[in-house]
Amino acid sequence: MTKRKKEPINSRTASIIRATDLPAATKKNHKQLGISDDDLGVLYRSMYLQRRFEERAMQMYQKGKFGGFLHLYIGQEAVSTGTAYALQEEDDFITAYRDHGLGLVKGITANESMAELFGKEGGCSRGKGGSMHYFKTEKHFWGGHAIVGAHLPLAAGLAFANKYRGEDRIAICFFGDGAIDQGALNESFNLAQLWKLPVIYVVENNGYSMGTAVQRHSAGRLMDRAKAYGMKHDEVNGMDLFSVIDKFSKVAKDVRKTGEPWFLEVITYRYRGHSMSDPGNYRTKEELAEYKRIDPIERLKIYVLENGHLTEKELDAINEEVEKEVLESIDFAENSPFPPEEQLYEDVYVEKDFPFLR
Amino acid sequence: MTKRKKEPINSRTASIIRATDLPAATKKNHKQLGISDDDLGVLYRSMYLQRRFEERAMQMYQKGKFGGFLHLYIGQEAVSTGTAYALQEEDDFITAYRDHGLGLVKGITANESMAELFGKEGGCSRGKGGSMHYFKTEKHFWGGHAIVGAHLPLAAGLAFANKYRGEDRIAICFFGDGAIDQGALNESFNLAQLWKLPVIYVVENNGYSMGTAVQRHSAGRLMDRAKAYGMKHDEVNGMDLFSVIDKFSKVAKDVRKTGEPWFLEVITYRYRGHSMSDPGNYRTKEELAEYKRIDPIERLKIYVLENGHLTEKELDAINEEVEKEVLESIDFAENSPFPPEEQLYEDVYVEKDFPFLR
Amino acid sequence: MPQKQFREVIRDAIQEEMDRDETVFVMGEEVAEYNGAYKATQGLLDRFGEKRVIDTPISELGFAGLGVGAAMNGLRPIVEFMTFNFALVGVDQIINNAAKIRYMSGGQIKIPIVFRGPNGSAGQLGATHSVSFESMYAHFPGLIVIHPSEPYDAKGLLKSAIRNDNPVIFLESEQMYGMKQEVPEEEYLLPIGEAEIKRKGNDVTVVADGKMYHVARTAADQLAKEGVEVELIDPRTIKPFDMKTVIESVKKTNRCVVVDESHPFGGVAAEVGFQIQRDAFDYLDAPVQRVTIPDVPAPFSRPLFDAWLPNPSQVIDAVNTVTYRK
Amino acid sequence: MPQKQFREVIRDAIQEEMDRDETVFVMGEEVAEYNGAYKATQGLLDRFGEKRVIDTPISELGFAGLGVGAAMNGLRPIVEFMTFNFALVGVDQIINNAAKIRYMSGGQIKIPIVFRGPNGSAGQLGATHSVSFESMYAHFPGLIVIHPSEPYDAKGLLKSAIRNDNPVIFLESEQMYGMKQEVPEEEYLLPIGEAEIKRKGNDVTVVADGKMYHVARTAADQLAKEGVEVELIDPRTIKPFDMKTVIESVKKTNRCVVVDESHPFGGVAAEVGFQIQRDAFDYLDAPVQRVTIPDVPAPFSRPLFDAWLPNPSQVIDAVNTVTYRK
Ligand SMILES: Cc1ncc(C[n+]2csc(CCOP(=O)(O)OP(=O)(O)O)c2C)c(N)n1
Ligand SMILES: Cc1ncc(C[n+]2csc(CCOP(=O)(O)OP(=O)(O)O)c2C)c(N)n1
Ligand SMILES: [Mg+2]
Ligand SMILES: [Mg+2]
Repeated sequence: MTKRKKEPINSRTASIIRATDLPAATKKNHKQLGISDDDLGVLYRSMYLQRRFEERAMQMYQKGKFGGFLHLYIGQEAVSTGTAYALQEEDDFITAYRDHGLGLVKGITANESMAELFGKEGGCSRGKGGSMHYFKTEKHFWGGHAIVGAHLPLAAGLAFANKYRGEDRIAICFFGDGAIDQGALNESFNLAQLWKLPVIYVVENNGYSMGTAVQRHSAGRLMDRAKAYGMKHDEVNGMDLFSVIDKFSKVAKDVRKTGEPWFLEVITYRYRGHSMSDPGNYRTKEELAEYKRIDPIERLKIYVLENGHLTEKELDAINEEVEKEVLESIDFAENSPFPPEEQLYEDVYVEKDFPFLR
Repeated sequence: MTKRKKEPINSRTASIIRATDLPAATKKNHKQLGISDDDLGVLYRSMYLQRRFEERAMQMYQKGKFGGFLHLYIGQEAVSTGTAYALQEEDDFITAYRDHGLGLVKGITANESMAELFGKEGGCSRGKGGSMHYFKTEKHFWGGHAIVGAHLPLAAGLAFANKYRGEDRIAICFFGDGAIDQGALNESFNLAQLWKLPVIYVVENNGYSMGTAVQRHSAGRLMDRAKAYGMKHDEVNGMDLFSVIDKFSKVAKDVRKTGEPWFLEVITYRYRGHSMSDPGNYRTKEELAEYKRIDPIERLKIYVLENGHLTEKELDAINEEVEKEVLESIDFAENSPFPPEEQLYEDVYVEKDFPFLR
Repeated sequence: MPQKQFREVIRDAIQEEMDRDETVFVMGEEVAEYNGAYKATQGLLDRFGEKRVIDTPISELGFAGLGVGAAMNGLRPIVEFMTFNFALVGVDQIINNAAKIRYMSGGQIKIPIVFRGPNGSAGQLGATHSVSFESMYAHFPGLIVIHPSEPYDAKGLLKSAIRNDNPVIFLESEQMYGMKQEVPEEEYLLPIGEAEIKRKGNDVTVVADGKMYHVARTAADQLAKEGVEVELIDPRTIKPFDMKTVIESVKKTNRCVVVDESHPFGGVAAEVGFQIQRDAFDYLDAPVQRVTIPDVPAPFSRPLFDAWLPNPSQVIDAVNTVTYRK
Repeated sequence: MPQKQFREVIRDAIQEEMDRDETVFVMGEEVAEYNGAYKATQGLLDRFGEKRVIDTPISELGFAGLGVGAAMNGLRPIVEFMTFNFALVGVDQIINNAAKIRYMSGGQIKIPIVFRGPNGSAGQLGATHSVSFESMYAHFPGLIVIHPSEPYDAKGLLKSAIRNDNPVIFLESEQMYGMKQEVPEEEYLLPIGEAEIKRKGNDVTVVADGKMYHVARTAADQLAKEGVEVELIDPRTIKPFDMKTVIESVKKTNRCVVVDESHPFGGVAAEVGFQIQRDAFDYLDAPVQRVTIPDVPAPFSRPLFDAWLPNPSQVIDAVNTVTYRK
């Protein structure tokens, strides 16, 4: 394990793990990881779709097309794409409010995503959840949760149900470094380890909880939280897609085999502010630039080009297709109707129109 | 660190750490620990007072002299006595609902204790708290808290205030093994370590959270919870007074010097049920007997007798004095008046009679 | 019909539903090996084994949330809180997750979970152990809140609660677990959301839930001797609250007293009183009165505690006030 | 007098009290380096340094409880919740510890702590981010609950809250932080527990707190054009609630509408309405009406959200009802 220097807590310009100091990337090439040549394009497309979707979403937000908070996942796409690739389609995913990326990889369409942002009926949560509350349970995407840490026990419950029924499905739960400090972590980890629940807990350590650098909010290394319970744990280079796929494939296999939980610290970075209103004064331009130099999408691009798996032209074609998909999603969202007012009273209870509600 | 065998979680007759398998007791004699000959009597008296006080309290409860829950500390007296001895009088103590022992060592008189059980005005909380809510803040005893785990953040706050004012006082927080699983632990430990708060967290691992053996409720070793934060930690033989004094003296010194928190796992045992209504079916007679063989009071008695520091007669005199003190406390409690009805409305707010209360 | 204790019918209801449906399971502190802190789950471990009757750590946030997640994913958990006072450390899972996830997902998810356990005071346990939470939970949309007063109701309603696809808060009372009532051997269910008029009367309507039903009943018996006939309504469900039955009664009696064990400010009694004045204003011959615990925490000391808990004479006083007898 | 934003007076009040008293400190998420998520603590770190202006982890339970412990031990913490929605994960520390420890200790301990931050909806943030908590906190004894609607009140009341020796819940509104009002340069304090009649009128009493005060004000202006003179009361403090001022007004106008942003069941509006019918029954010419958010979670979608939040026309409708204008 690499020892990292952390600046003292009271530093006003605390800097996080350096981009140059990430866990070593996997040395395996795509073949060794069981990734077909075709899949390279699929993976690239997946990451690029998330990126372009959010860039467009940002524009729409700035144009005033929708309200609420908008938290962008840009920079972290290797995590969503790599984990979805490494796990099975029917595995149960759950995450926090920075959920567009994972939503898209788990089968929420760009149309449904954009319409949700717009608060339209065609949205993945029928417009009732918004950016922070994407859901698509038929695809095993369980949300989109905006109370920091509060979905950690839910993940234990998803896993519990899978185990109870004797199913082979595993659950995977993503959360930010800020959630590490919530009591929910202690309670969920203890239950998961004590009852041997088939769940992978994943902290996406992007260096900051809003404006607070990780070493200003969490004592010790995040990964070490697992040591309290004797839980299996490791760290992952989250800027490198292959590293994510490599590690999560192994871990998912272990969880499926042993039924025991894991905790993974994925080191990653968000290129945008916490939300749209964040001026980002807490970090330096240099730090941002350093991380942009290891952009996960660029990295994959270089790999496929250098190794001749895809040509510039092929990549351009993918890009264009993605661009079209995203632009269409805006049209879709624009044209999708707002939910009618009676929707206000629906879905509070399972009964369609509980008499006492109005 | 001794490796202990734990039976599998699903064992219906799970047995806890064996009495024969406790952390090794200190090898130091009382002189080496800085305990004067006279203090040996004082320490014995302190432990015996707690024991007799609770035995009598139990009788009074069974006679119907008072209601509510009654959780006895019997068996754990070396922990209260040893820690109070090792720390300074003005250090801030806080504990859970099993609080008679710590209350007594921190300066709540037997009279005040018994009167509180009886719900009388002469009680340490003026009859408003009862057995689970002893308080005596002028003696730096901050309660008596009955929501499991909820006083852990309070302890961090006591320590925070001491540090804020630049005082030399440290805080010490006791809780049961059951509290380990509360979210409050993660939050408090992280804050204590992150902000370097002068606090000692102490889990009194008496093997059971109510009827649940520790290995059925907590994954891993309790002490390891500290590893998550890089917090200093150790284990202590809680059945041996000298071991408690030895360890806590060192730790208190370290906290006072460095300002950094500690987590100590004290292995101890309660001879009585969880509360008066507990039939105790979850443990064997043999286990109980094994622990009774290392009764902390008997152990000290043997030490002082064998080494000739106190004679049987001197001990008898102490015992008699204690017996008298306890019996008097019953008289005191009986004769103390119940609080008048207007007390119902007092102490809700600092204002004596907030007009809107009635 | 056999006489059954409150704790027995809770157990029977759970057992019957567990027999009927494999996806139902119970979890909570001491529910399995210890057979329940108040023996409401006695024998279930022996019958169903460790897979379905599960002792938890003291992790209310954790196991409440685990229950919600399991319910989202197809199971029907029954989560016991040793008392509802302890649920406060996990209440976010109830108010933000159980109650809202269905709504936020646009109806994709159902959360058939029952949170149950003792509610309200249980003798002299002090301020942290004595709160009656029906008002707090009823305040938040998305939850069903049931607060039965008698074994018969408790059994039928708990069975309905377990089969209900909404999150349900099912509030019992430590002090009533030993209370007996005749309960049929045959299976029966009771509808959620229906009050029952448990005593007919023309002079005054008294609405009283949970433990307070019995306090009101004692008062009604006493008042009957004095010639005042109380119409005693047990709402049984707090949310949805069957205001229709209450309003109809008030239209007949023109007077109402509400008795509830929670604190007064914004409590169930305030809500019911408010709705009565709003919807039956012209029928009221006197303002609605309430009897609740006072707006102070529970004291330990016996005489203070006795003064704190509502008693029949307070109900009689309130009836006297609305009937202008004093 | 200078015009000041709501967020500025919050900051000024804290700053003045911190200047005055060494034991006052602020802690919360992003309050220091980030200058506050909503900039209500802007500049405080620069002025007072890290010892007294403290960024916390996302540990509401932990730092709320740490604050209570520090208050027990002689400090006067101001604890900011980024919004009160997030306080639910730490609410046990408020309801069981801050509110009850003084009582359980027989008065040995005082807990001079202020919990403050945005409350209620803040636009389309969805169900978990939009609840107005004044009713929930007011339900539990031991807490003072303040819910100001304007900068002037906010400043004077926050200063009083910081000096008050009880635990105080001080509820602000994200949507009002930019709102301006003239505020004196000189120091002033306002008494906790006193309502203010902010508009005189004889036709109907409208009670409205927090953000809803402005909704009611708009309605009152409109109604005035239609010849209906509203007496508009801003309670400012929810607990203790100044019922005296309300009752006196109702005795004059004989009609009342209560507007509050929390959910209806057992909300502030129910409580105020209940007390009015109880204590001014013979003066009422119409039942008290309430306007609140509906009994459903907050939806995200814009039109649904707009329908969800109370608006002036609902207040006008309610006034029309109590004045029998429609
Ligand atoms: C319990 C709770 N407290 C505070 C917030 C406000 N909040 C939302 S996101 C956030 C920062 C979380 O950071 P992190 O967990 O690192 O996730 P990231 O934004 O980096 O993805 C905060 C403080 C919240 N939503 N829930
Ligand atoms: C949050 C909470 N949950 C449950 C309870 C009920 N309860 C009281 S004590 C106890 C067992 C605690 O055991 P432990 O912490 O080991 O302390 P010990 O009794 O052994 O001293 C339980 C479950 C409570 N008081 N608070
Ligand atoms: Mg982060
Ligand atoms: Mg224990």
